[in-house]
Amino acid sequence: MIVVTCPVCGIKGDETDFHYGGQAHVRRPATTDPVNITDEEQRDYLFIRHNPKGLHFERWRCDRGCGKWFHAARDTVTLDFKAFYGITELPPVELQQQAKGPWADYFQSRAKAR
Amino acid sequence: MTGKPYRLATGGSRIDRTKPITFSFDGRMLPAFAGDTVASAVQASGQRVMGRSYKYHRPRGVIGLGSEEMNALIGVGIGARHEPNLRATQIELYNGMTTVSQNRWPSLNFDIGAINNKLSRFFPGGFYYKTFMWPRSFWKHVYEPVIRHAAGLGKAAEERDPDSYEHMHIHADVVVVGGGIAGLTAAEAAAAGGVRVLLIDENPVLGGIADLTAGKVGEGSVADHARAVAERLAALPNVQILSRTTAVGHFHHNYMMAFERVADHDPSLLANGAPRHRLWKIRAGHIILASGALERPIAFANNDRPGIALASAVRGMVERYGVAPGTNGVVFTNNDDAYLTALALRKAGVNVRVVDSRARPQGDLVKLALAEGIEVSPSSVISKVDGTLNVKSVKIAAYRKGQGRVITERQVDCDFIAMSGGWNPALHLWCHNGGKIRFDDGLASFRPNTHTDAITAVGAANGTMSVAETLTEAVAAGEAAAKSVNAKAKALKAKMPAVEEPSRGALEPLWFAPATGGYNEGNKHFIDYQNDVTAADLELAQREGYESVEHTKRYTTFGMATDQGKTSNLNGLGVLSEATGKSIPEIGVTTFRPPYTPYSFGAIAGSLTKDLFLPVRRTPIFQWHKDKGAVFEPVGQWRRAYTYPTAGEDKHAAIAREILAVRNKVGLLDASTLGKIEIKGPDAAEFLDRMYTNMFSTLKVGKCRYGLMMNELGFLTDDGVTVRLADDHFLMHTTSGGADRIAAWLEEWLQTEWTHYKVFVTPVTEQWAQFAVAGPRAREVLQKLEPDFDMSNEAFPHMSFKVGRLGGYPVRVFRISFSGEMSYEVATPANLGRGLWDAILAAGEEFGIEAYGTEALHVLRAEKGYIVVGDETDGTTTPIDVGLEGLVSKKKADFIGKRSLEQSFLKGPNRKQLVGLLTDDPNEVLPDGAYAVREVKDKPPMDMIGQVTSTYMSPTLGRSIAMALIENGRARMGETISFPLEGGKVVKARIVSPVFYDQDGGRINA
Amino acid sequence: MLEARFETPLANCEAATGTYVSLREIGERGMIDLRGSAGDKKFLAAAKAVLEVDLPKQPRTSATWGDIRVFWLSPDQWLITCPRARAQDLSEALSAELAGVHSLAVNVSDMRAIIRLEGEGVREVVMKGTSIDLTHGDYPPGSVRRMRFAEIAALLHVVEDNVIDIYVFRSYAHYAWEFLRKAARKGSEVRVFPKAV
Amino acid sequence: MKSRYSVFSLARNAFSYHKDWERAWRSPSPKAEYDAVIVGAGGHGLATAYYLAKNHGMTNIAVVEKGWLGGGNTGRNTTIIRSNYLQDPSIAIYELSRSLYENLSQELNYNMMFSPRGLMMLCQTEHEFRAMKRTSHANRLAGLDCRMITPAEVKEIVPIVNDDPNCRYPILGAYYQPRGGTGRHDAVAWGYARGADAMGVDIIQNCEVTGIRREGDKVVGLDTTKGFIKTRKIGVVAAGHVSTIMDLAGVRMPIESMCLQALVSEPIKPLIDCVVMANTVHGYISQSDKGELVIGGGTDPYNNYSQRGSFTALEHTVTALVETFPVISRLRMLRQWGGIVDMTGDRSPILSKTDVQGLYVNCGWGTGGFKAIPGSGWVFADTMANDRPHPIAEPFSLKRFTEGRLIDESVAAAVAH
Ligand SMILES: Cc1cc2nc3c(=O)[nH]c(=O)nc-3n(C[C@H](O)[C@H](O)[C@H](O)COP(=O)(O)OP(=O)(O)OC[C@H]3O[C@@H](n4cnc5c(N)ncnc54)[C@H](O)[C@@H]3O)c2cc1C
Ligand SMILES: NC(=O)c1ccc[n+]([C@@H]2O[C@H](COP(=O)([O-])OP(=O)(O)OC[C@H]3O[C@@H](n4cnc5c(N)ncnc54)[C@H](O)[C@@H]3O)[C@@H](O)[C@H]2O)c1
Ligand SMILES: Cc1cc2nc3c(=O)[nH]c(=O)nc-3n(C[C@H](O)[C@H](O)[C@H](O)COP(=O)(O)O)c2cc1C
Ligand SMILES: [Zn+2]
Repeated sequence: MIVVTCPVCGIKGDETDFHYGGQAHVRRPATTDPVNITDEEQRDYLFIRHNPKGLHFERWRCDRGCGKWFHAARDTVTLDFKAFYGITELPPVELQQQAKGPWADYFQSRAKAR
Repeated sequence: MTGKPYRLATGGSRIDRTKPITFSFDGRMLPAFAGDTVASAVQASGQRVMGRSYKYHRPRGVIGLGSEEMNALIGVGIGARHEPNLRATQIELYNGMTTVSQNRWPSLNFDIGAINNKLSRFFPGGFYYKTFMWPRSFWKHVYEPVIRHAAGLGKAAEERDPDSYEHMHIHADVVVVGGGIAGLTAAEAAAAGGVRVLLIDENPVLGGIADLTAGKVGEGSVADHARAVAERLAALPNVQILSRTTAVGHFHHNYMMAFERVADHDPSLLANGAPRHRLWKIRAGHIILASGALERPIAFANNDRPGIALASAVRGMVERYGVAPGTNGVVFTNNDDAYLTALALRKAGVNVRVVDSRARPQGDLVKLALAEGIEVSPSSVISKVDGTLNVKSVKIAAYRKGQGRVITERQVDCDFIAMSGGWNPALHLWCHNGGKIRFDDGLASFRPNTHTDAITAVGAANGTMSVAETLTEAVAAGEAAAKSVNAKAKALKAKMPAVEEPSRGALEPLWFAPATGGYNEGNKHFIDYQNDVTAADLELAQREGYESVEHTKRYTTFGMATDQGKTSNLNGLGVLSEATGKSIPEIGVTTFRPPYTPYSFGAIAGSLTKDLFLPVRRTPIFQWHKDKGAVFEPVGQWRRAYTYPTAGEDKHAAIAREILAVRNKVGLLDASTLGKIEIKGPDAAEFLDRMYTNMFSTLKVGKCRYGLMMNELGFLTDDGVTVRLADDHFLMHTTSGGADRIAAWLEEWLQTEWTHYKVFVTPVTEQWAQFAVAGPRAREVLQKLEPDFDMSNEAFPHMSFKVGRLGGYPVRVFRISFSGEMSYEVATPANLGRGLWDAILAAGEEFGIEAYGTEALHVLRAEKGYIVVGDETDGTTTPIDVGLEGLVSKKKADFIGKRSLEQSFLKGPNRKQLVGLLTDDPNEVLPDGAYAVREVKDKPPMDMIGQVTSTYMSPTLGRSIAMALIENGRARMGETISFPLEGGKVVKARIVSPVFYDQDGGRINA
Repeated sequence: MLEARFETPLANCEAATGTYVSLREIGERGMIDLRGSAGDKKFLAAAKAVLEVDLPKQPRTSATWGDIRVFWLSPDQWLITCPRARAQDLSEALSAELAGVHSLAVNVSDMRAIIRLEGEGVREVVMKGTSIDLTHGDYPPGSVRRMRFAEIAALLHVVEDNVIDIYVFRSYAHYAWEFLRKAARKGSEVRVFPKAV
Repeated sequence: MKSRYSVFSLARNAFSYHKDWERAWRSPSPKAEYDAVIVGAGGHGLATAYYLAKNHGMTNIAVVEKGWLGGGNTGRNTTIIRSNYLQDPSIAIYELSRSLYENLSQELNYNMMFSPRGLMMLCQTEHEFRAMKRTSHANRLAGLDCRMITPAEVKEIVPIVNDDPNCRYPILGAYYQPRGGTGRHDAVAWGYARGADAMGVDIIQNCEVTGIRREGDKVVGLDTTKGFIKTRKIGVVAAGHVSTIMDLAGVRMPIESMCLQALVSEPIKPLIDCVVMANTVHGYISQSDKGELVIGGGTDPYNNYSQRGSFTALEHTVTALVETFPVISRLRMLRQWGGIVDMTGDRSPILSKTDVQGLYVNCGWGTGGFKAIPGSGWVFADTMANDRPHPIAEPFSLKRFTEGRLIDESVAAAVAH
């Protein structure tokens, strides 16, 4: 039973007061470009997941509290949370830099896009 | 010694000799004193054998002092209250307790299964992997049943447990596990810092083994000191003490489970309302592990005979319970601690000698023993034990480290043995959540190293075996823990009492005491007593290539018994180390897993059983349904009325009656479970266009529209009618099971994807009681209830709604229909629901109104070809599959699931499509879920082309009807297909439109 | 005229006898669910105009004015409690006052059941069903919090030190009631740091 | 060939105090090059190696394992074996497996205690009852020996079941596979390891894969903690760790790793002689030959590589089982543990070639792949040997996620394991 902190209402509680929402920062292609999505893009969106052993970025909902979604950075081995941040935000820069593998690629491409 | 063979005349700090009690053991009534355990009282009675081992059925007696006991497993209680496999050393006796020994037949002292022991040579570790394979069928029919019967220890209770259990949450700044001097001291130091301290100990009395520890603290004994600290703690407002409570597991984020035996020692508490067990769910700021150390046995030949116990346990028997282990004993040791036992025995008047494997034992305690005239044989081991049900004599042999077999032996008569191979810190909780450990050569054992959680170990649990060092270390740990949770915590200013304790000579590891004859030839050196794993078995596993310690464990089952190798694991590693030449750390330990000691499933379930097992949701009409004798059906967490049989009526007749009432007169359905969600905001309409497959922005205010929802995979997940209350305000209905899921779904999209939409979503399911009034007389019934709105078909057509009143009842009325009849869904605030329900029934009486249940509803809708999400769909079904292509917008650029419908398989040929079926024989009702085949064959396999999704006898049509998903079904109208059923029968049915009744919808619009 | 008949969610429950804290249903309270943005000044002003009290902006707090009490539920959601008779008018007044402001006020007076626990040890009774620490100063009178309670969702309101109201969805009322009856049963008393103040 | 195990060899060895038994498998150092390398010595990896050698004559192969063979999920599962799935592709592979299990002890000369004691899936809601009826029709026509049974029959087979018609989820019936059951998990790994080793397969333990080398779109070898190994065929069969390995090759997977928990009770005398799955309330139970109740529960909801689960998942399972089998309330939990399971988007496995030439993947068995070990090894070996999907493997290819050709048993029949 891990302890989650909601960055919106500040409650700190057992995981059962929250709802896990899977990988963070998955973009829904149809929202921006409903017409030109390839089957592969749709597959990536629906199924392909970052699944790192170590630092991971994910979504949670303050299910039994304020009801708001938020982001978290968590180590999938120790299960320690490294940060909680807003649902429309990117993780703190130092965590982006610590990210490995596909996550590192992702944050780099986001940085480049900006 | 008193008249009872083994009870000493004096002594026994735990027992109250003024309170004699009796209990039964294997049917015999035995005397005891209040404060005795089953172990002490049975031993006092002169009975040594207390159980039989797992595989060889060897007789076994008590070995340990507390929760480490692995041999003396006892069943307690009778009938529904029987509990197997309890450790005799932990069972606190009360007057009248019933106890039984286990795993023996016909009796403890004479057990047929012991033949296995004679044959043990044929049963080495892992032998079953090599045999029992021929003939093939024998495994299932002969070998396995025999093995199963022989295996297992005690028996389960015979009936449902009558006792109750509960959970309790607690948060503490500092949690101290263990109430020995280490834990007590650490708790006091932490408490001085003003933080909340929770102290947990599994025993009924605090102090750990202070009473069995040599030395003086201040003016008194170690035990006196422990008692004084315990008393001070008990008075502190920021300290809570849980005794009889075992910390069973340590989990992520300093979560700890502790298992409290509230009433096991006193069943009268149960009658007064106490739970039998309570599970504490603890969230700790910092944990101090002061769980002490566990003494380890020594592997010598036949080291499992009844009458052989750990030295500390023997000491405990004498000092705590005034029970002598025998009259003439041998203490076998490789360390100084066991000399305390020799001294205690001598003091109690028991004859004793010491066999020490070390060449030059020389600590203070050794000197004291010698001074007391106790014979000490250095450089010696026990090489053999004679006696089966009892120890009769031992052979003592000269020993040099590393020696493989002994040469000279001398026989010495004795009737018990106290052994000590050293002490292992109790690392279990340290390791449960990944704490690292390191090997300590001085201890010849592992001790805590690093941990990523806020946890520290102190005292014997940390490998600190001196009292003085324990106290210093405990104070420091307590202060640091308090500081870590509260930077302003003050330090304990009390002066450290002076400690005097005997100096200790070094321990020399002894993993295997040699015997005559070659290593492993016939002698049994038990490592894991309960699972009968010997040193030879471990060595065999290595030789056969099961090299990893994890393989050895699994191949031999070493460490897998109910004690989880508490006392034996390290000895096993020692033996493996000697067999392989690898060091113990190189071999490594097996994984420590919760629980520390087994705890009841009842405690894990807590209070959430019986009526509290998974909540039942009730509608405002629930009591009426119940009073009416409804048959209920679980729908999600709801209980819905399935049908209402009257006296003498079976379910089918009741359902048919209800259906016909709706078709011909009027029916009333409790539809309160339907999900209801208010959606409001300037972007509400656009948002709904994203959520539904069909268009909602075009819906007119005051109108209703049926909508479909898919998930992103393109599969149907929900449907329902949404009404437009105002331009920017909608009320959505969902399926009963979908209400919470859909509300969360809408929120999720709003918060995570379309964050710029201004839309609020408020679920209001429970605000409303909602009923369908359906049937040709529906309007007349409502008309009688004094509506303040125009009920006429023109003013209130199908798919529109009204807000108003029925008499004194505020209502929202939706003219929608799931039955195909003229139908009004009437919603009123839930607390008025029952009143309105009764009023409608009263008003409808003259029209023949009947309440109908969910089954009638399902038949009614099937007659009309309406789908039920979950019946016609199964999570792999698209709207197009079920013939609702018309509700999948072509105009909208995007909505949830749209893109996935383009994937080749979803668009592909040969998808299963929804059709109606009419069996050739109108009285034949196709079974639910029956499959149609392309071609009927004599025997399977047959190629399947689709399955029945709903099937009923339609009272309206007087014949059976069914809906089915059939490959290319819509192109096959008129075709007859075959359903081969069980037993060779084949039912033929014609594919038709799924709308069986009132195709033009005239009745709805009437 | 057809008169409306009123029945509370726990009308058919078994009485709570033999418990060490008292349990009873509060049936006559009105409730309004109010949505709007805490950052929207117009919204706040309109709400205040009707309720005569500022919406609380601190998580887990409540604000009181006369017989109206407002619970913070989320940055854009509040629960207003009031005498049941006033609920419909108040919610209509709110909707009217909030016209043109992005908001949603719904009368939800029937949606929840309220169970009042009273007596020495109420916090611990509740802690048999929730992992929240109610004993350590974080939950002074006036605190509110939504939580998972036993197997269900609930809202907790600390009214006074030894008085707690638990709000649960109506359909779960019997479940919550039965859970509490069992948790508060005499003989099962349990305290957390009982000597602490 | 190794000397055979039998009651006679056991007796013979008894007289020499069991000092002459041969090793069950060798402990070789890696060669410089193999014709194929399997990553992961779990049941699936070892079975793949065994069938590559036996059915396809490929004996210059290795299995590399980061820990001890069989120490992954194969060594920590609740050992349920059944084949009564709903959909054709699932039935095909699970029934192939189940039927191979029937003779596996004899074939491998290693007793894996396949015990077809029967398996029942309780129906505790109308909806579940209907779903099971549907499955029973589909299975019958596919040729499986399964049937629906009544509550009375359930009670007869498992007398301790809660038959109170007024309980929260009364039993409406069950779906019964008489030849479903359990097997000894470790023995499956060990038997395949011994069999493969006997044919010359190198099983290299304590050897972790740390890199996959590619030349263009072809694999050429792998880096391990025991050095570089050259090979042109790599089969990744690493269950919960598959993503981490495929990432090394630049192939992204539709997998999330979660912790699934199990537990055992203390051993007791025979109490339940059948495997029972209660899907509505989420609990699975059987009794092992040693007498413990073996209980499987749910996964924690979040990605997890810790091999330790939360208490919550376990609590729910135990509560459900106490309610379903009330007499277990006074029995006690002996040990709990977790395994890292590989969950795909449709909860069905992946047996597939990849876009990288010579790189094959077998994973995604999630919570239910123990029962599939023989069949999976069989068809995956065939796929690797012939560089094209075996017909039974074909529907389980990675392509299905692009085409939408999902094989979703859980949404269709609401059953895991
Ligand atoms: C608690 C639990 C209960 C279950 N119950 C059942 C059940 O009742 N019935 C059923 O059919 N299934 C069940 N399963 C599922 C089943 O156990 C698995 O699907 C199956 O064992 C998977 O086998 P595998 O060979 O694919 O994986 P594993 O046995 O996990 O083997 C994978 C191997 O790959 C190794 N590896 C990983 N990374 C590397 C690397 N970098 N280099 C080298 N080696 C590596 C691992 O160490 C591991 O040994 C259960 C699973 C769990 C966890
Ligand atoms: N060989 C030796 O010399 C030797 C060995 C052991 C102890 N000692 C002496 O005893 C002192 C040790 O005192 P200590 O306080 O460290 O140990 P202790 O054994 O006195 O106390 C530990 C207590 O923790 C309890 N406990 C263990 N695990 C528990 C769990 N999971 N849940 C609840 N309770 C649990 C035990 O039952 C015991 O009461 C040492 O300083 C030493 O002087 C010496
Ligand atoms: C079917 C099965 C039965 C088991 N029975 C026992 C048992 O009787 N005693 C025991 O200690 N562990 C038992 N275990 C658990 C193992 O000891 C071990 O916890 C599990 O295989 C996971 O490995 P790990 O704990 O080393 O990570 C059993 C495991 C399985 C899969
Ligand atoms: Zn929150």
